[in-house]
Amino acid sequence: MQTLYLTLALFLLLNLGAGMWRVLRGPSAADRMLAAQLFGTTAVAMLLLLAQASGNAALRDVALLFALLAAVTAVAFVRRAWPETEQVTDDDPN
Amino acid sequence: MTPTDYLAATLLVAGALFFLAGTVGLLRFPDVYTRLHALTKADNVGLGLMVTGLALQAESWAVVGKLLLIWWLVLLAGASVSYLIASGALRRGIRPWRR
Amino acid sequence: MNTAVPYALVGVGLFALGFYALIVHAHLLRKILALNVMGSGVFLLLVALARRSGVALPDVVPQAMVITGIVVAISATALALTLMLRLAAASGRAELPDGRED
Amino acid sequence: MATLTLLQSAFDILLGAALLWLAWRALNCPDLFKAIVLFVAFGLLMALAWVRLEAPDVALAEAAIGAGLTGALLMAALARLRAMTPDEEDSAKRLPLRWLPLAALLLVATGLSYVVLTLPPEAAGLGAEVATHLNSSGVDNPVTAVLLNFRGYDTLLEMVVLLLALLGVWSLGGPPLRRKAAPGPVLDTLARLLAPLLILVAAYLLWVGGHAPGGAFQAGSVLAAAAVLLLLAGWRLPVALTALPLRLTLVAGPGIFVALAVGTLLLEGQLLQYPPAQAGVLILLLEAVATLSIGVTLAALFLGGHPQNDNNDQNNKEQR
Repeated sequence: MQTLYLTLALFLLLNLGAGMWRVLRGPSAADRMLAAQLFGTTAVAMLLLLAQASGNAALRDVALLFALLAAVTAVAFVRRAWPETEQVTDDDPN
Repeated sequence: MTPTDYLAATLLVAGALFFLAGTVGLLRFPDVYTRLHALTKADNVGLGLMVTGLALQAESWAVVGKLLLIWWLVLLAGASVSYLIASGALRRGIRPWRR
Repeated sequence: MNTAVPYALVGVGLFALGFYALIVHAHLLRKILALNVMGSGVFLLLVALARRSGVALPDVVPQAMVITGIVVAISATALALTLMLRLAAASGRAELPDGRED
Repeated sequence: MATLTLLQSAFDILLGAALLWLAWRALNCPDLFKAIVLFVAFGLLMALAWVRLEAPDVALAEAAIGAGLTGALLMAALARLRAMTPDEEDSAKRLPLRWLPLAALLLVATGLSYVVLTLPPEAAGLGAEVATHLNSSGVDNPVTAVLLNFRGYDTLLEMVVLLLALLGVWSLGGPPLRRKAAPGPVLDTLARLLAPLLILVAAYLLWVGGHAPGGAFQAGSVLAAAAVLLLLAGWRLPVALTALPLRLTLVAGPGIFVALAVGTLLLEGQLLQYPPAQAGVLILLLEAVATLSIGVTLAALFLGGHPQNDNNDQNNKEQR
């Protein structure tokens, strides 16, 4: 089971790395914020896996904090930093 | 490995696959609304499956409770934030994608 | 070679990256981010070096210092951001005068 | 076992590379908002690094501050900056001798790395000392013991630093940015649900800090996050509380620390040397008051200007 936990944690870290591309690419500020939100959820899952793998219960508290605070940055973005006029046109060639 | 272990392992792997689906959606979907849809749904289900798998292995009910609380919090934050982002994007005139 | 050494090297790398950005970027918000990255590098180095022996009794004094440091870093960041905003309000630019344009 | 070690090394190396890459991009991409988002992600990964270094206390502090407060602080500052200077993009002026600092820093990094790699494998730390005296400290968590007992003066001065930073912000800051837009039902509900939970978790961290990872700093940061969330959702302190009660809360932390320091100096003959029998109770009391002060100070730092300027003309909430 140890191996599985760590493999999955590694897999999620790779996942997170792939999500980084969206932060860099955008195109809109909302996209970047969204990807950061993904990081929070993924980090929670990773911490829970690591907690089970290492038997260190305190890591669940770290995951709890992530889950609680994930919203704060996003709310700060929506309420403060999001410009009223988004200059970027959201056209993705994909 | 007991049957419970196998079940837990299956749930964990399934959860990880949902995370993968969420990331693929984030990278490949055409606009902010579809990406929101991919991320919030897939990741929250993925985390739910992982939490269930880990809860099967948990050493006490307190741990199960904490795991469920964490999942509930992520659901709450994810749902609220995706609503806020989507309505904000609409208000700013980002048009939803049409084929 | 154990877990701690790679993180200590990452700490060194972060410090250097932050320092470089602190020098070359003119925008003050970027400088504040750079200072924070430098700080994170130092914190990482401190804790990783204290842990490198990997014995049963890790040294917790650096950990305690780093916790203090994290809280001090955010309060310093808040003060620096306010100074930046004040400067921007006074001069219209969030950059330090560099003497070349006068 | 070999697979496990390999997996762990792979995780560490990937995490380290991601940290360096995120820092590089955050510091060098032209768009400031992108830089902030990348920096928030960087803080998130830093918390994972602390976990891997088996420093869960630090991971908790980083999770509360790096993942929550720093991002909110930077976003609010960027918004105010944009309101003042429309062309906020970082022009990244070409320095004539750009390669010179690069070369110098490469040299420094190489030298430091060499030192790190050639250090003797055994760290000459204070781990054993802490373990020996842990029994007489009044708590079971060594990090809390160091922060509030063995090196309590660090924490005392740290509280003073927080207060000084806030005084600086208050004396500099103009009136804070005010959003007239109503928070809307979703944000309002979220804040109403999350804020009590955050306060509850802060209390839990404060209590758990005595015997497991947690403590006043982490609890204070979570408390501040609760306040920041409420501020973002449009709540404001009632005017009656912004004058004396707020100031008293702000100085309560450093105040009780100084009182205890003087008291122990007079009674025990040494600064912050608690009598072992009462140490546990004293530390808990100290931590509780410090948590409150840290939380309120950090929240006030987020708000920027003095709250009295902000709501001279308002009641409990922003106009809806």
